[in-house]
Amino acid sequence: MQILLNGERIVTRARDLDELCASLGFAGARIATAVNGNFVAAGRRAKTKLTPADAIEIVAPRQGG
Amino acid sequence: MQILLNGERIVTRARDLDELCASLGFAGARIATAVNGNFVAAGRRAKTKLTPADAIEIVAPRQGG
Amino acid sequence: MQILLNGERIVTRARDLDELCASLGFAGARIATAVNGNFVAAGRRAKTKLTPADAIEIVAPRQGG
Amino acid sequence: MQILLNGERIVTRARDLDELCASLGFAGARIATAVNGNFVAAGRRAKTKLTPADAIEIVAPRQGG
Amino acid sequence: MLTLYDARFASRLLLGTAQYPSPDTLKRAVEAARAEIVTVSVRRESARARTGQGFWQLIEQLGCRVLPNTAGCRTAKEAVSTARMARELFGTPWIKLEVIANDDTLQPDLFSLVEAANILCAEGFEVLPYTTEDLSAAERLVAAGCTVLMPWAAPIGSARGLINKTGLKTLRAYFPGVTLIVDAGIGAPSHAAEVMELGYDAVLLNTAVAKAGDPVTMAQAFARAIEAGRFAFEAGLIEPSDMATPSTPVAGTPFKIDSVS
Amino acid sequence: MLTLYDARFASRLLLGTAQYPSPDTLKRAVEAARAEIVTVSVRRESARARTGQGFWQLIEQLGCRVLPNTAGCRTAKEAVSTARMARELFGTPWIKLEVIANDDTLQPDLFSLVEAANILCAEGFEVLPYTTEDLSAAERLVAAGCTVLMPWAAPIGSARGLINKTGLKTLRAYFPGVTLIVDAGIGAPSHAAEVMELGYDAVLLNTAVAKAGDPVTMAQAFARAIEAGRFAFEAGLIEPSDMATPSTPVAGTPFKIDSVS
Amino acid sequence: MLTLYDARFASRLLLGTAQYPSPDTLKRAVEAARAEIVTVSVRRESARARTGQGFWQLIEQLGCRVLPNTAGCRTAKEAVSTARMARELFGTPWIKLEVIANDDTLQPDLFSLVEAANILCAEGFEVLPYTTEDLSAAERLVAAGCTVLMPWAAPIGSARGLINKTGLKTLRAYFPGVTLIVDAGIGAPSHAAEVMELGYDAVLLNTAVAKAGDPVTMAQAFARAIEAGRFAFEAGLIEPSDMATPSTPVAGTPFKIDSVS
Amino acid sequence: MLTLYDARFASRLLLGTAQYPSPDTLKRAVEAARAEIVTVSVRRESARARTGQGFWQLIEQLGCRVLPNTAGCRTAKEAVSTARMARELFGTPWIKLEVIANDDTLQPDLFSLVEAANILCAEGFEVLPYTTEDLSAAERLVAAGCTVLMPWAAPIGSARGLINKTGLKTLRAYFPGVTLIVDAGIGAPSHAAEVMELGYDAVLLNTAVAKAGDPVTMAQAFARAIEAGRFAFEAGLIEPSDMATPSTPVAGTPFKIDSVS
Repeated sequence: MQILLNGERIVTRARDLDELCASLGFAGARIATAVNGNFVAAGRRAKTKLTPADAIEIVAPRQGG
Repeated sequence: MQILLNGERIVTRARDLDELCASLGFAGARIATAVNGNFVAAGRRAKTKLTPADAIEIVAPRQGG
Repeated sequence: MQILLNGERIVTRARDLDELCASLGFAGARIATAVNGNFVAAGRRAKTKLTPADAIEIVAPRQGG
Repeated sequence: MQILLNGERIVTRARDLDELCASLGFAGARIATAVNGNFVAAGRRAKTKLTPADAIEIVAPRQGG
Repeated sequence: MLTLYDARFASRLLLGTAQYPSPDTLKRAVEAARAEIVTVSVRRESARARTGQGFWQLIEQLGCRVLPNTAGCRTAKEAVSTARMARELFGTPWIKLEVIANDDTLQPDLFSLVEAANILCAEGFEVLPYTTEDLSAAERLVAAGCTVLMPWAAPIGSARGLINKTGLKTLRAYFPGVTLIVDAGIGAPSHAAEVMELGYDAVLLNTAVAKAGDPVTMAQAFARAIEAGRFAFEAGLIEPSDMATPSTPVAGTPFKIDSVS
Repeated sequence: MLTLYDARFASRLLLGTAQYPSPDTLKRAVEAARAEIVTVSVRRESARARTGQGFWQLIEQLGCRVLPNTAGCRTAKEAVSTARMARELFGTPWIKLEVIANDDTLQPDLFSLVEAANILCAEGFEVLPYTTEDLSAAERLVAAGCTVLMPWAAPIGSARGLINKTGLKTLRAYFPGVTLIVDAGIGAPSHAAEVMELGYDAVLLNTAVAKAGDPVTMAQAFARAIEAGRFAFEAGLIEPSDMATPSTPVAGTPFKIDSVS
Repeated sequence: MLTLYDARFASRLLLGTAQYPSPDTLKRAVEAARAEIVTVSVRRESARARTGQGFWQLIEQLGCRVLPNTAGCRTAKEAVSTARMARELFGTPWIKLEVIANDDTLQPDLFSLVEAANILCAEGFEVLPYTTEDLSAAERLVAAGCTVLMPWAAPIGSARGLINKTGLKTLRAYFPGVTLIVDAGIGAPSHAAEVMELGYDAVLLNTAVAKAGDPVTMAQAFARAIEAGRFAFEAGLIEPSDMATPSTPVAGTPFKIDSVS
Repeated sequence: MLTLYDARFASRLLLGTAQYPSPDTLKRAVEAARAEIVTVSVRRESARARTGQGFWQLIEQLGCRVLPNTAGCRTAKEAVSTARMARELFGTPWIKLEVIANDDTLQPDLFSLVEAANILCAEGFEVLPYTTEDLSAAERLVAAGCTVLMPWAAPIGSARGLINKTGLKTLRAYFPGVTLIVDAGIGAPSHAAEVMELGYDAVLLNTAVAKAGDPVTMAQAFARAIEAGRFAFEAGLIEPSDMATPSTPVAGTPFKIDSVS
């Protein structure tokens, strides 16, 4: 299935958001997620099924002013 | 009937806004009117019945910056 | 003899500046002196004769900005 | 004789300032003159003998702010 | 020419009509200013005093186009009703839309302003909103349909001039196609000239003229300053520099010997 | 009327003649400015080029009174000699006395300036000294016999406007009877208006007009700004305030219920 | 003590973490500033680079409380989602709420800001909104539940200092009970001191420290300036005056004869 | 380190001793400021009151080096005699040389100042002249032998801060090797920081501390502001810019779709 991850098209076999994060090596990492512009809490990732063309954001802490 | 005219309580026998304006000598005067915060066009004054405690505004041109 | 001491007329019997200072209780005090607009060093006070109408300044430390 | 005219070395046969001006075609021109830093009025040019190394200024109107 | 919606004007000075020592002074000030537009308000009419009827005659004599305001309104609703009354009263679609956030600063309430502008533009009003230099409000006012914006220079009647010149400059740069009029806070002709030098299209004034020692002369002063600023904008100002540069030519300076060869 | 020694002028704008794109532009700018006085300088004349002879004809066509300067002089002696040459050259007792402290700022050297002013006043010159806002120099220039002082607003050609407005105000207050002309640093008509609003008698300009995109229009802009500032000074400006004050009357504002009795 | 919602801090300097030449410089700058709060952002994490994971370790070493921002958001929706991600990521209810009107000025979009603040406050966030000096926006933000406001001094990164000091003063006067922090536009310690002298509660800085020649020393400079300004506010500044007043006593000045009786 | 002639000091704040509510406040303010130098004056001593004798004891307790002034002098002669008395009285070659042009502005009389400086330098005094930002006076003072100059920021006691920042900047640029101390006109710590950011070597203050609501806290405020400004000068300030620049990185901003390939 093709999705948009952080603005870039990728192909994934993950069925839900949790699997996607794990497949990217983010298990245990300090990240937060959103699907199609809406925040998805860590506890709800496994319940969040992916659909083709979903726009996924996986974010982490960064420098800021 | 007691109404509020330009913020002051008055007693009037006028039944509609047109009569009220006439009774105040404003027939033919350059005025505009509102009832309970809403503008009432000149052509609709006769159709605008007065109800006790109505808040009537009768305004005219004045200096402005 | 009448002199001007710090802008005020006084009468003194002192014949020189050193005597004047002593007569005012300034012996040993932290003061500096001028006669007729010119500085007179401490060591020259005894040699500085007074003349009627001399303008004497006796000054001391004071607050300043 | 070598002189300094307006900051440049020139050789002239003129014996006085008036001759120098004339030799340069300035007869009748709107000019003013100075020799060695001092103004020389028009009427005194003929009386002003030139000496080798004299610094002559011949000036005219110019734009100014 | 100044363009306000589809009308065009030679004068770039809009004059308020309040606070003059006498009606005659107002008249002469308007003439001296060569103003073509004057601002007016809508106020309660007393059956006895009939003040507004007399004032209307004065306005008619001025021969100017009137720009009614909604001065003193504190909510969008009040401003909208006032605007509607003004349209009937003065027979003009123009409205100087003013919604005030508080009495101490008389700052525009940007939120109620945008709300009212949306309603009035939709009703066919030609809205001239009294606003600040804020870009996010400006964007929404333009989106509502305003083709004229009237930012303040400083609080009404304060006479302080351009308290945020940077903000006014930025607004001008962001809205090159919008007619921008500085309204409020101008105290001196030099302020008005400064505004016009920034490329603003016009200036709206009241207190600085009406309360001057001699309002008629002051009206003339502002008229010339505004022309001056406009001419300067059109002519192209020189850039300020940190360094001095001689105006008189340096070449040929007498008594200099450094050119000796 | 502007009074310079015993001469009087309707125009309060003195214009420099340098840096224009062409002689014709200079001419039209002087006309547009309605200037009655122009500044000129004294420079070395080349026998071949005879530049000054041509320039003189141009100046005669302008029909203005000329004010020669001593631009570029670094010592009192140079300035005095230059002034004497200028007097003969232009047939005027007027001299814009300029002695410069250094090339980067073109700041007046106040000490040499006072020295030269003393010599020239004693010789009957009518000295218009280019000075700063410094009061101690002003006192000595007035004591020397100057009845006109020409403080800078900012360094020559910098176009920065009034960098020390407080100082200029104080100078005006201290010398109410002296003709004060701001000379140097003016970049925009708003600066000129501001100077005039302070009660200054005139403005002397060059670069801001000559180097403008369109010098002729800019000359006109400055002329109007200076009139504007003068009118404002005469009419009496309102005082700035920290608070806002409504211009439109508050009494009679529609929809207010606080007056219910 | 600085109060932010129910937390209290000795330091009144909040420091950004971006743009430092190295992580080590950031660390030393935070120490030199004695900052107790640092701002951070939320950015896309690459599976390869895992930049954010490393940055998080750095932040933990700083021992500061973190204030995440919504920098770069252009709509209320984006800002709200970013805030929710930040809350989970950093485990804090604090959010520096930033909704930008355009890229050139990075001015807050006041309308979207208020919209987002209403949503986030309702969700229990402790919102620190990046706003302007606008009073009508401030009123709505406070009504939404913000007890801290963070107006700009000038555009982000511009280093221009207080471009509208009057506006900042008025905001302080209008919201005496709200914690006010100047965020953005501060370029020099003197700017920070000026803000604090106005009675502002704190200053949030980033570029002026991070891009300084020596960020660590500059951090120290700002820390002292902010203390200086706060002390001055508490101690009570003297009022400026137009006139000079001698500091040294006049009485007893030597050589004066006017006291001769 | 601050260098004044051949002495060196850690503190860059020189404090005046006049106008404090009590001697004890003065003492505590000097301590809080960590001042190493205090200014004093020379005044007529009354045989009865002997005020100066008591003041001297207070000064001795402060443990500071004293800098006597010639405050109130109106002529070079008065200033020279006062300086000579001060040298004997305080046992120091230092003199803060002050010759005043008039009582309203307390502006230095540059001409008398230079005259007195020439005499005193020749007599071995170490002259710290109270001057203005004028370059031509500065040149003559340096030529006279002054290695320290003390320009005003604004009139004494006016608390207005840097009324001619451009002039102070230029002075700094022109005399890189001279110790420059701003003396007079500083009203707030932010002013002092601003002066130091320009690269000035020190600040001399009196009224702003002594007449503050709480002089001791204000002394501390100024001390920190001066350190802040010095650190900032040494660390290298960022340049102001007309444009905004994001501090938070733009790359990786969530929800952006423009990077979709």
